[in-house]
Amino acid sequence: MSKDILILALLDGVSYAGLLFLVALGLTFIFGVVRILNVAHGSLYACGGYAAATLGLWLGGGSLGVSLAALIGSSIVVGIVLGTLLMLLLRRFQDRDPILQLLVTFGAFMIFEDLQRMIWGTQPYFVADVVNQMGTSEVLGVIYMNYQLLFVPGAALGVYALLQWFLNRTLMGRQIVAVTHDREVATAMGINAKRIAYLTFVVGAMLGALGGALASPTTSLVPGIGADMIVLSFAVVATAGLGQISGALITALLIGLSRSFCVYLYPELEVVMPYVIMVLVLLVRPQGLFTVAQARRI
Amino acid sequence: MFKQTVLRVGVLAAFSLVALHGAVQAAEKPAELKVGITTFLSGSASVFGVPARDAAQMYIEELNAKGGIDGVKIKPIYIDEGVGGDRLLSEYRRVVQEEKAELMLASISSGNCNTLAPVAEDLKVVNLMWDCGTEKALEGHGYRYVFRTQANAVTEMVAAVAYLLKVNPDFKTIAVVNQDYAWGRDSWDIFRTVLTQLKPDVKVVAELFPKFGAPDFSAEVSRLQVLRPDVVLSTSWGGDLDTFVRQASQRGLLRTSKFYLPLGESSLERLGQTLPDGVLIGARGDHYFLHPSYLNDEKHKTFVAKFKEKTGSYPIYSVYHMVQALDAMVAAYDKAIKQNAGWPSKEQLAEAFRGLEFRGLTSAVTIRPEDGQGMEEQLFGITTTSSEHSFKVLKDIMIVPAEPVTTPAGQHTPDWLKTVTPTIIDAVKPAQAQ
Amino acid sequence: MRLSMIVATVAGVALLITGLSMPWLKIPLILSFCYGMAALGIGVLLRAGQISFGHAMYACISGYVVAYLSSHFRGLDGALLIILGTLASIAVGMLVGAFVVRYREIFFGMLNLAISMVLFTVLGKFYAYTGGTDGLRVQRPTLFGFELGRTEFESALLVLAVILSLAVIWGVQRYFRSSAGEALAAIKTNETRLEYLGVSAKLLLWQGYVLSAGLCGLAGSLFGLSQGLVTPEMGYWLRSGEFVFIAILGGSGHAVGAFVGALLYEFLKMYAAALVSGAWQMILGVTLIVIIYFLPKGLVGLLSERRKALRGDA
Amino acid sequence: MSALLKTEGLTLAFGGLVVANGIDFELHEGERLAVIGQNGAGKTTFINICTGLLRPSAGRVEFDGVDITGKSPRHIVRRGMARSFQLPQLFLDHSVRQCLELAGMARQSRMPWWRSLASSADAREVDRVLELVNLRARQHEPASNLPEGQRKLLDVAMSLMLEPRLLIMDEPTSGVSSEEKHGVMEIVMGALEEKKVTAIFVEHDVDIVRRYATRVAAWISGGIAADGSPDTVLADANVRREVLGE
Repeated sequence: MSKDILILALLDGVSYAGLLFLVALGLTFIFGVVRILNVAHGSLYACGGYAAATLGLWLGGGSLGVSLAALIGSSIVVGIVLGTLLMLLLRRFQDRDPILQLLVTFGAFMIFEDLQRMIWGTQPYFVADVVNQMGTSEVLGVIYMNYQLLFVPGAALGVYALLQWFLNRTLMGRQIVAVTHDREVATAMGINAKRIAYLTFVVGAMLGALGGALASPTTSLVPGIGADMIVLSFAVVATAGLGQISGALITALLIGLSRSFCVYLYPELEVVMPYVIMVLVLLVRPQGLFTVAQARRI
Repeated sequence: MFKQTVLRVGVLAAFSLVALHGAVQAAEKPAELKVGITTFLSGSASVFGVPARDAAQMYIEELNAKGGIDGVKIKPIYIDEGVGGDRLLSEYRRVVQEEKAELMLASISSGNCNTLAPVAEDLKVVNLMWDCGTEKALEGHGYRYVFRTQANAVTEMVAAVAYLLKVNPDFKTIAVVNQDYAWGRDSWDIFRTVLTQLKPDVKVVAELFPKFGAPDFSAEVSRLQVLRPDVVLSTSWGGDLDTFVRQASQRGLLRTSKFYLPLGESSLERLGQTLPDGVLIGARGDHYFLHPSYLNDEKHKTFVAKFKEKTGSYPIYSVYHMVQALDAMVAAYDKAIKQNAGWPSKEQLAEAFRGLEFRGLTSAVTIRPEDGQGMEEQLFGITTTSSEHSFKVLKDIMIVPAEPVTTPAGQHTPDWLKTVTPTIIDAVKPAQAQ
Repeated sequence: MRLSMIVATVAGVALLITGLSMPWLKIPLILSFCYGMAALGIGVLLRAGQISFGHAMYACISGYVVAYLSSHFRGLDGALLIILGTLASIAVGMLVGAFVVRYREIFFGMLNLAISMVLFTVLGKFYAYTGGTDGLRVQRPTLFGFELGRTEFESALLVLAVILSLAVIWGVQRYFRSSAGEALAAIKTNETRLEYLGVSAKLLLWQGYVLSAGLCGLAGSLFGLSQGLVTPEMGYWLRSGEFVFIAILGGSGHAVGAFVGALLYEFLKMYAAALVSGAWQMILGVTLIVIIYFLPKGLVGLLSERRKALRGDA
Repeated sequence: MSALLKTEGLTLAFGGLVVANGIDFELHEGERLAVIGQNGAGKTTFINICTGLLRPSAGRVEFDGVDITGKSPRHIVRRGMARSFQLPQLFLDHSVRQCLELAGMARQSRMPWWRSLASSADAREVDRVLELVNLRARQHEPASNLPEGQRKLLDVAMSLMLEPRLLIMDEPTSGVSSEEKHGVMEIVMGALEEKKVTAIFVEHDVDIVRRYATRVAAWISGGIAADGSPDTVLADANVRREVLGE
């Protein structure tokens, strides 16, 4: 039995981690490049979900391909629209104290919260076509949705690989990396920081929205889902080390697994887990698990 | 000796004078009757709050069109419970003390009921608990101005046990998945206490309280699939219930375990075909838009039609509770006006609620004179596919009368629960179609 | 600064009078003063260039202490409860502070956030002891030995809140101008230099942190008494966010700022919720952004600008 | 007489790049040592190790006969070794005067909570130092108003407030226009003279070195290539080629 539980908990953890990673990824990516901790990221998650659900309803089922297209398409649209909005907003605060920038995103978050409710109302939203089309598979007598078991983690890995490729193999990506390492030098080298920042916001926003979109078939979209998701992804990002993409992947797994094991062994601890992990990690490694500290030049 | 008698007479006289005085002085009729209504307009509980608000608007428009109460028009003031306890309190005070509301309807959240009830008592304003469940809000407080126009958690949960044992007597194991907050915990406490008492051989294999508004229950579902309990109970509601039920059904858990959702009525329409047939559903009261006894009842029928037309969906229990509270208000004013031959003072209004019998959209409700607790029947049913609805409807509808499943006035719930006997199971009767 | 103190006192008394004359205003006013104290706590950290998204935790702690004591030791006086609650927060602040002062900027904020979230979830989870998400009732205690009914009790609290707020403004302002306070502000501009003057920035920040925890604690215990109920929501990160919001709104230039911000915030929110129920968050969000855009130093920043301008003319 | 500052085999490498290559060095009371060398020769690294910002991978630092290897800047400063910076490290939000007052309080290592900074700092001392670096006129302006030259002075002045026995100055005249340079050095050296402070200063300008140094040490790739009187070192062929680039 215990061995079975181990396996099952692993599977549950993985499916949850996939989602967590996608959301955290956008957050950490944006921070890595423009050094802004985007509280409004939670709204991106929520809007992505709502948009996907709405589109799904509008298309009304259709083939698997159509539903998947709906998920991805909607998150791209949301990403471009909201990413642009955020970027335009934050551009006004470029050279301000990072704390103020953070608070601006907090303000944006509050605004988005109400916008959501105005657009999508308060009734839970939910479109499950994709899940049903993908069917289920059985492990040790437990039935899993292929969507949760295979697709979401797969998508997470795919996105991760894609992002890595983009950052390391394309010119644009290399420029982004350059900016993350040293913006002065990068801009001195004639990299158009403005364009980079814009791109970053759009990509980051897309990732956040994609997280929401992928969550929408299995979870109900209700007012306020953004607020919880954002702290959770904060936990992931801070534990991994701000701006650490691979770190976020591993941390998301860590948190996802610890959570699912808790459900089997000590359910009461389930919710506290991510934060306990974060506190412990930060106490031992102030910069997060995967960041190398660098000294300030004087 | 003589002195004492004199004294006694004097005191008596004084008392009767006071009483008389209290009786004769009636308030004068206001230009309009301000009614404060707290309901969730934001946050996840707005699933209940917003439909209820719509219902209130509908109801009050109609009432005012008919000339209001004794010619006095109603002016509702809506307060958002979603702003959080502290601000809600300020706002409540503002509406009572600045806007001079004569009557308050509060609230949906049990937590808010607990906070606001003593305030209403201090402010001497009649407060109708129109939707919140916790029995603690009234029990043992002996309030003068606070009443509940529907059942409380005890009635609902004890009835739920009775129904379960009636329709599904022989099961060995049960698991619970409730939201992690007061209602989720309290309702399970009551349920478990009564269940283990009436059916000691039942084994509780899992008690899961996932976080309020959790986006994902995959681990919980897996665990339940390993345990394979005969019955899975969940008193969750709104988005949480939808999410849990959907993930459970997508993963076939509903095929292996019998699901029992005492608040399921409020999610039926949203869940569409997700629910299989044969799921046990409760309604938190005897409210259901297809209630056999009131299917053709004029008041009920027209309301359901109107509401569907206005909001595009069928009324859920919070809607019924709102209407019920407003009907109670009207009934109480009529009663008080008759008794006092004039517009009632707040005291007289409060008096009128004691022992008030009134009818909302379904069966009549009595407000217990002793503690102001509403006595409301409970409705349960089993999901089945319907030809004219795109979602599951209820069949084999059963009704549990309030009296046998409610803590008697003046008694302490935990003690009383220990005295509950299997006789309550026989109290469960099929609903009479008319 | 003398002048500002006088102005603050006059304003405080004026508010006190309005509050006592309009009963429904009492609660919002008490709340504003509570929020003011808490925001001032954040303000202390802002001066050191640090931000905390977890300080609601300290309000929460003292609130729960007050609630627990009020129901388990009925005899305790309200004043004593306030003191004990605050002390509890200070104690925890000393402990947590010792860890978090090693961190700066976003990590500082993050760590506070995480710790507060642990507390938040624990309070919600351990239902048997903490009453879960419904929280604990605060039994109305005697106040300075007097048994008081709700209305009198609230009036008394309001008076107390005003007095405490004025005291706090005065005291904290002194601290800001003291050596320790100025050195704290130096952490924001140049910590390296502090170290090279032989000053321990950590120690300074720790002092500031404990002070801020104490202020939030004071706010929390008053809050608990005025509400008659404490819930985990008191410690949720959004509440901490509100504190920061208010601190920025008022500005950390002068201790009085936090209270100006709190009053504005409280009534903005109250009327936003009353007039356009359903869009109050949006209104607040817009306000926040606008304030940051036009008055990065907050409302008191505005005042000091004025004063500079005047001096310029003279 | 024993050395005020003494290092033995100081070694440190960043990755492959050796920035301190087994440095043995002694400095005595009253000396004015000018440190010269190309950028990247390891001058600042040497200072950073001595003042505790960097920990050497090998070797030890002694100050006034006490081992201070790997001690934090704070402790080392308290022992009486102050430094000024290539990029002035000031409290830009504070006024010029406050910067000095804070330094003064630090000297007494007291940070009272209650008495205002102005009233608890030693006003006469502050005034004297303000005079020394003639910043009196601007004492109430925010430090951020000062031009580079005066920032350098304030930076040095803050270290002087500490009344150190040894002051290490990292390029006190870099970023100062060549006509100001001598002015700045005059003031600084005057101040040091008056306070009897031993000093090390990193300098590129040969005239300044000639004028103010009693001793010169030339750094080449993490080590001391030549050490001695200004004339001998500046005449050294190797130094001329490698350091002065002639």
